[in-house]
Amino acid sequence: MKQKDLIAVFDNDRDLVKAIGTLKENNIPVKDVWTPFPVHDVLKMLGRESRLPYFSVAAGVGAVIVTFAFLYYTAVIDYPIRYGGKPYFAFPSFVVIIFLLTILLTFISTVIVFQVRTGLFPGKEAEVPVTGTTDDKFVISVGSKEGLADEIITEAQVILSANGAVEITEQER
Amino acid sequence: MKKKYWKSLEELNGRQQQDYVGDHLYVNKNEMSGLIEEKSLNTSSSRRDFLKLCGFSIATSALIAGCERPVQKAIPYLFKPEEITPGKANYYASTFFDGDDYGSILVKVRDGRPIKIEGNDLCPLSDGSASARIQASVLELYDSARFRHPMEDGSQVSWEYADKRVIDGLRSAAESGGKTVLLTGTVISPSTKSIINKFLQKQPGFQWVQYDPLSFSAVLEANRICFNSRVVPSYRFDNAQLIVGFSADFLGTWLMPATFAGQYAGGRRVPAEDPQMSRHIQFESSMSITGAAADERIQVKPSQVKGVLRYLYDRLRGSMPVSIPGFDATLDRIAAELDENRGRSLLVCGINDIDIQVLVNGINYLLGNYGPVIDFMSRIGLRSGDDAAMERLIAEMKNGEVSALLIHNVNPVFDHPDGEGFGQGMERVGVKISLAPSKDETSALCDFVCPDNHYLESWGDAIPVTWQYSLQQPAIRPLGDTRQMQDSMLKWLGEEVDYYTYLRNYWQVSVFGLPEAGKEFDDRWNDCLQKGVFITSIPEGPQPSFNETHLAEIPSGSTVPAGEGFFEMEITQSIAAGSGRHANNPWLQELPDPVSKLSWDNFLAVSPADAESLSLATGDIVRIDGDIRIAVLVQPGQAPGTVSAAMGYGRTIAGKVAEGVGVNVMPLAGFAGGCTDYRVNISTPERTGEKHKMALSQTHHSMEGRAIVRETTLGEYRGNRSAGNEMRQKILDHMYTLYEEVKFDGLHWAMAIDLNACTGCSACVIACQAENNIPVIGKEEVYRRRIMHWMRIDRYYSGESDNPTVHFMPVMCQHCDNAPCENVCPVSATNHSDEGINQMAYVRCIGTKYCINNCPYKVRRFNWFGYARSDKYNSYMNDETGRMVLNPDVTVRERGIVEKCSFCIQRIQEAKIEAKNEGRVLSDEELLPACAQTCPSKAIIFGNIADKNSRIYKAFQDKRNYHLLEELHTLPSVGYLTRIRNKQS
Amino acid sequence: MQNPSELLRTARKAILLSCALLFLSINVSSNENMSALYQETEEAGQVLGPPTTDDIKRGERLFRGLISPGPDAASCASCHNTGLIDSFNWNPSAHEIALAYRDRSHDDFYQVVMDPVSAKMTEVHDSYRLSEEEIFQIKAWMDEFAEHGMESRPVITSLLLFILLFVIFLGAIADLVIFKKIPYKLIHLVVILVAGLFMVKNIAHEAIALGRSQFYEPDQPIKFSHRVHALENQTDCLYCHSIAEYSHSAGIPSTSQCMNCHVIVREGTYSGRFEINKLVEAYENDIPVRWIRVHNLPDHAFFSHAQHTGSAGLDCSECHGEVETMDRVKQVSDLSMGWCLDCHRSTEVDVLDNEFYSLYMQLREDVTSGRIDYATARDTGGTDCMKCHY
Amino acid sequence: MDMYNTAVRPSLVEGNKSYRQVTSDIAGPAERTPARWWYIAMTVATLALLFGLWAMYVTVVEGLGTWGLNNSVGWGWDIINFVWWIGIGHAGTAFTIFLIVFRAKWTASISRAAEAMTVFAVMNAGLFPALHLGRIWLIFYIFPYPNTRGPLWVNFNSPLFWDVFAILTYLLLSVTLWYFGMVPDLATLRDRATSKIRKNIYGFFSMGWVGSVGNWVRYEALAKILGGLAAPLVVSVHTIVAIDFAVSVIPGWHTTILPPYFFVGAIFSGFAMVLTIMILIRKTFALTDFITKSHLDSICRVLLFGSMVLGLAYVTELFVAWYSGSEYEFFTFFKSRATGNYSAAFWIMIVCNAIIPQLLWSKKIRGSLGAMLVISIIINVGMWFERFVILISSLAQDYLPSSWVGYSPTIVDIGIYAGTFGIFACGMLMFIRFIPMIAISEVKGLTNQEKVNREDDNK
Repeated sequence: MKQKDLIAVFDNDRDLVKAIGTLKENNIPVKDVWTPFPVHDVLKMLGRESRLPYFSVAAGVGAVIVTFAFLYYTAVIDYPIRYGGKPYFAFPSFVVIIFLLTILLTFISTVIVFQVRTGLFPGKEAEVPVTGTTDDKFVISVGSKEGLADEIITEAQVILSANGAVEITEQER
Repeated sequence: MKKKYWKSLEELNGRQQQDYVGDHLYVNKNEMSGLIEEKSLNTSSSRRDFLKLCGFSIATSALIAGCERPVQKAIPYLFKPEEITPGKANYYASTFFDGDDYGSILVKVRDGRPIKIEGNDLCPLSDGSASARIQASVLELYDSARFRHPMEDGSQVSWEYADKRVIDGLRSAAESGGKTVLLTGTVISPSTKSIINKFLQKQPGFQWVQYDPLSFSAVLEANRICFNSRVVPSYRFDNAQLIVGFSADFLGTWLMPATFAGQYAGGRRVPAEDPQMSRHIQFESSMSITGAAADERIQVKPSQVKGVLRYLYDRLRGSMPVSIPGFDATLDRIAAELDENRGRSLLVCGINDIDIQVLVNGINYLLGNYGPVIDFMSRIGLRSGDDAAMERLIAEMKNGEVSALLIHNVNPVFDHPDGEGFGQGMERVGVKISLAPSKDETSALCDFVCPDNHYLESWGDAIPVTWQYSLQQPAIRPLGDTRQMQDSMLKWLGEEVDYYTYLRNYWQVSVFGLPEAGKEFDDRWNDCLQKGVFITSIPEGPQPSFNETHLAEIPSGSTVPAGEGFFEMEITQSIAAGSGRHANNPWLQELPDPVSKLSWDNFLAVSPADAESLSLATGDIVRIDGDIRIAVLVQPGQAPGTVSAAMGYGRTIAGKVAEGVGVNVMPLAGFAGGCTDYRVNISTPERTGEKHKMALSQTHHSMEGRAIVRETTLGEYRGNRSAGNEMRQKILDHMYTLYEEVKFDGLHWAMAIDLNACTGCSACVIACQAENNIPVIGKEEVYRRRIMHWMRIDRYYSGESDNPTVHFMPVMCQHCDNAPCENVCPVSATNHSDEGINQMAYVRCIGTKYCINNCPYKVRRFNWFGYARSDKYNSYMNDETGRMVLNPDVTVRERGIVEKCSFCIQRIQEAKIEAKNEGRVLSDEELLPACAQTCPSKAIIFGNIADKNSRIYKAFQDKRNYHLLEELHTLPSVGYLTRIRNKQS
Repeated sequence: MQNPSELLRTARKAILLSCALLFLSINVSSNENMSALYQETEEAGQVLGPPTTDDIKRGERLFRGLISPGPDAASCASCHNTGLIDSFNWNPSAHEIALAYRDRSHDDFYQVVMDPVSAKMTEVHDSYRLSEEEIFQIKAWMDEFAEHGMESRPVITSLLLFILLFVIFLGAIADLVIFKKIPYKLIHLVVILVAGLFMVKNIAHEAIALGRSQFYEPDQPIKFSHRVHALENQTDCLYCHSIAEYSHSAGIPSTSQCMNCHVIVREGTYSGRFEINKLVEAYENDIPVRWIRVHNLPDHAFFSHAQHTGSAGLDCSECHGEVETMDRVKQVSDLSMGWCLDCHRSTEVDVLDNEFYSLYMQLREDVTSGRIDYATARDTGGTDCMKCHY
Repeated sequence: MDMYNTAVRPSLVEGNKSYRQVTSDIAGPAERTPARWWYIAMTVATLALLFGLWAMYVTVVEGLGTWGLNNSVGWGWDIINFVWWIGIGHAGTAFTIFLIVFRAKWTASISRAAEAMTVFAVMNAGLFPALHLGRIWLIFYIFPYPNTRGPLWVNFNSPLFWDVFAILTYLLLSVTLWYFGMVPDLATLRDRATSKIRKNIYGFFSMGWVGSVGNWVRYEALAKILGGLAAPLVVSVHTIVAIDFAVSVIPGWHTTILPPYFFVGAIFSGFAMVLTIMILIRKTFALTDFITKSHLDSICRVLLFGSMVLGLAYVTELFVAWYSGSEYEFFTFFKSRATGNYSAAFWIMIVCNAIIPQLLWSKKIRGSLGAMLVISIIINVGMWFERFVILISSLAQDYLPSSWVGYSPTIVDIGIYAGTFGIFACGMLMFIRFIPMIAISEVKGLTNQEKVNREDDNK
């Protein structure tokens, strides 16, 4: 087993999609794919799905509860003040703030979780196998944790070049 | 709070001196007030600035040496005077008399500084009230235009030197055989009169002339002719069922307006059980607040008055009157009404014309009003000036017959019609000595100025009416090196006593009639000092008989001059300015005239019809006779063919506030028949094409059909107690609420304003300003509609524009229980207290102005600039001495925050603390906001509405009561009682 | 805008002062004051000539105890501090003495040092063996010291620290984004976090403390000790602060009131005559004593002592702490609005017995029926803005 | 897939470009030294900004008295401009929502610039509520933070408090949307950068983006969530601004129609501003292939719709004022606005907002850049007057005629308004200078789509 990945560069997404399709048919593991724009077929093929929305919902529910509790504590329990003949617990007024603060807290926490999960933060170095993935290069890396057998690598090379890869390199890990 | 009537400061004189360290002419504030609790005077400004800056650049300044705070020093008294408790106010009874107005007053002294004037409720003439001018007089104590020391030709001299020179001057005047003339305003002080008499005896060729810029010569003269008694009788407006006024603004400016307003309101208050009220008809050419209050206002030209009076006289006498075109039917009706009210009617006339006053006397005599309504037994001491004597004096001066002239309390160069002539005459006078307390046009022409004290620094006495003596005591030591006039006179007489001793002796002998000074005298004297007044029995006796000879000679018929191209002009007085002697008082300058709503100016009132034909608009500058350029204000109610302008403006030497404000119209006035004539004919005003900025605080005059001021007639009210106020029930029936209305336990403050009693006199506005440290912002800012008064008098016109009905409505914060302003303040700076007050925490306010927008009554005021500190504004607050008038119990608001009426919360808290500490119920009577306290007509009722026995609760139950803009469901705590006019329908 | 300029002025003053000090220490004889002093001493008929630089130097050494003033005798400076100190010192500071004796003759000074009147001073000064010349030298130094004032300690302001941290903070960010000289991002992160947190903490802390002065304990112009008066001599608070019961203000007693007792009491237990002499002097010369206010409520808060000592029945110590144990009065409470409100929310108000509350019918019923245990100030409007702000 | 290429809609990106061409076309302006007109424009904008800074300095140092406000009119140009700017801001977010939530692909090439516009407009808008405070140095009182004052919180009933949070949330969310939308493109610029400093700066802000599957998956999810949150927010923001007026008691403000009417007005004015800017960008940068006539046509159709809704709202307001029977409402709408002191402003509003945009029915006008530019500017003038009418006419003449006043702005008012234009212009100029003004990755996705479609057609 060689600890190396196969890096293939394509210059359009159709070839990329076809190549991935063929690789998958041949049970060759695709480690990662880099594209200049989201190619939805690729995402679908690789079966990657984000759980971010679930987190957002949970955060939203939490924000509603926290905001309401805060409002109730400050306006009714801690320092009740009478405004314009309204009762201390003036629920209609609370609704607006709960709405706004829910959005605020939800989106901030979602962004933070996004950054933590993707590991994207300002100042992070970009780690790309091949430059140009943000321009017009579509890149596949074939490989797995344990490494790939030589014959699989050869097979992958064949598939990749057959599907229009413009450049194939091996990369030691 | 219960007022404490303090004994005098008399014993203080010796001791207090030591509190005033140093030889400052103006006492160092720190020493003077023993500033243990100095709230808003001095330390506040630096401290607030400091906090603001820290807040503003918090990151940096917080770190600078841990944001070092300024060290505050507390300087206790070296010797604490027993009377002064730091942090607590004392009240001293005293007397106000400036030559024009009289008032028995209480002086509120806090930490040794007089800070407010209130009416003395023990005086029947004041009954606790004080007019706007009296309220404002406290500010003049701290006026920086006051003389601080004696002067010779404008440079400082010592008293010893001045005394010596004056005595020499008087001696040489006597030796030269020329006259020595003492020119004063009316003197009502018996002790001063006795000093003057001594002068008369001692100085050969001595002559005393009393001169009134607001002359009553014609009344005095007419009474001499008719009754052989040259006095002003007292008037009882409360005894009159029918009052007919002829150009007499007796609620605003005529004789004793505050007293008359109280009497008048007494007759105008309508009891619900038995609806009765007096009826008031006013004939006038220019619109006054008296005309506004009248049930019927009839426009006459000044020249028509004589004919109208003659018509009435003839009609009442049963002889055939000479017809006055356009008036006959009305006059017949009024004559019939007068006939019905014999013995309980009153005619008064403000025109300074002997014939007219004789006619008025004749009618009153015919109607039998002398006795019940007009009383010659109790005489009013005010306005005893003699126009003819003044005229003679000018002639004598011009002839060089006068060798010495002493001038006290008058400013004829400014306010006499022939002021210029008087000035020229002065040039020929040997020695001219002014006793003016502050600079004016006349003192500027004098050789010596021996400045008088402010009245709050002086001793004195007065007999305003025959049966009332009143004492005046100092509430503070003289701020400058000044000496009161009587002391100067005594000195020049060569008397050894000071005036205080003289006064005591005088009272002992002449007032109390005691042979010697002893315990009895001391007790009575102290009692008098505490009460401020000493009331003898009201004299009774027969009224003098009437002499008809002169009256018979007065020709009948109208005396309207024929011809075109001229206007009849009347020189009037404004409530704020009066004769102009208080012109350097910024409170008064900024007080909007209740009718025109103009501050900081006088104007030429032109009727709408004339304005249209001459194509004049408000703000146009016109040229009138005497090359006077004056701004026009189109005044609904001004009789067509007439114009009017107020005197007292256009001071040239008076101080920074007054100079350049308005135009002096007195040079237009004439002299006719032995009296100053305030009526003149002028040629048609000529447009100059220039515009003048008019500092109006109200520019829309119609109620637009909205039920703002509700009115009904007496007849309708008799049939239906909610007449005029029917919509209230409808509104109440339609009220739905999402939230239950809040119930207030214990205290719920509320106010009711009886629109029937309110005359629009604006005393409340100044009282509020004095109590609550309201800034003066100057003409430009008022012009920009930013006037700061917490209380304003709204004025609306209804009916036809030529002679409209005028409605006054005092509006201040309504303290709504469902206040729109409270809801919208994001930072909780304004919210509702447990006592039903719409409270405003200035410190918390960040100035979003949202509350201002959302207030339907627009009673909130914003500090657009730092009025209290910037030199740009003509405010007393940025004047070193002017600041001393500030009430330490009220925060001075800084720039950028909102303020408004607080129901005088500082008074409420003070009264509550006192009641709590004494463990008793807070009674309805002991607590009044400044406005209610001073209201001459007692139109403002204040109290605790949670207490079912309170007066305010009863007022709110009255069917006349309504709330402003009630349909908005703001639930105001201020109610208004529907106005009732006694109209004949 | 005021503050930075003030800071600048202070800094400039400090620099000028230190320059002047340096200059003076080099060349004292050129000082005009010195020649004035020379004349004075000469007039007093002293054999001793004008002080030389050496005299002054020796005077200082004597004062500071570098030259022993006598066997077993403590140095002057051990009792009379020459610098600003935080703690309370009964003895007058060197500067105070210097000012007091600047205009007085050498003989007076000799008299007071070597033959003091007050008991406490006699006890300490007894062991001094100082020649007349040495006293002259000490006075010479003190006269000079009077001009300069107390030695100030070096002030490390948090401002400098703040600026330094801010610069580091900016530098870290700049390097992280632009220059990338430091390879390890962890360093950036730690620096930014630590500096940032410190700055935020500092700002927040200072902002909260703004306008507050808890634990403020200034030196007063006269070392008046509440411990001596209120505890040891059992004087009632209201004897001096007599208006506290019926005025907003508690009142600082007038000088004449102090003299009620001090007309007789002329020597203090701890302070000797020095402090009481200040009072007497102020009294005789009609100069009010400029006390330093310790408890400063902001101007926008209105507080009535009458209300709190009256119907509320509070004891002075509930707000002012145990003043009777303080030699120098210290502000114990922070006097924040929260502090006021805490009390207003919890303190019982006697609504049943005080007739004032008879109008509060609902509240009275609540208390009598047991719906609430007791009424608090909050129930009678004690948390309303207008209770204190108007 | 056909939905992108229907008969009515021409292709979204023209010119049959390769990916590299797309990249260099769009990234080009951010990499080149700007043209002379850019410097001129920047100078003008900076001058306006300086004028604004002077006016702000005067306001803060001397006081709000330097504005034209008075005892009755507590809000003037400040809040007019606030509402105006925040209305303009709405378009950017609306475009993003169309793109992300409704998957309206045609907005892809516009949304970036529109979002930038949003950010600068909302920043400008936020400036006014801060500046209109009497004591701006105490602005922190508005936040409910624990304090030593009791603690004293804030008034949660106040619409102004809601407003603060609405604007703050909106500003944060739109900046986040804009920035995160930019990240892949910043990475593109980073990878194309030649100088080290440029590379480092773009590198810092591109957050190490590489375009891997993990990146894209979560990125798309985040975009959907943010877009989803922005959708109700954008509706609520102008609703709350409207509530500022609607919950008050002032006639002309106190109407329930205000929130929807304000929201539509906001979208309307925002789209008009987008139209103005797109026409200018298209012209100056020759981006005709990306911002096609069909884009502009679509915006015009939205404007037409908005104009009609607004016209309806105006009529409804008048109707309700009459039908309610409230004399105050009647006065405000008929005697103050339609015929009285403020009739000029009222009719400008009607003509600019409800009548002139009807010209867009004409296909010819929708095809003329000049005509569209003029109309789009007229609309924003009209929208400014709409706010003027609402604010001033209601405040200057409300319940008690005694407090009726006039209102006119001062040089300081004008200066601040000019200053916000300066900020906006500077911001937009910096934006087109340093940031790709069209979302490159989105457009690449579209070109790809186009190619697929074309090839499918060819088969």
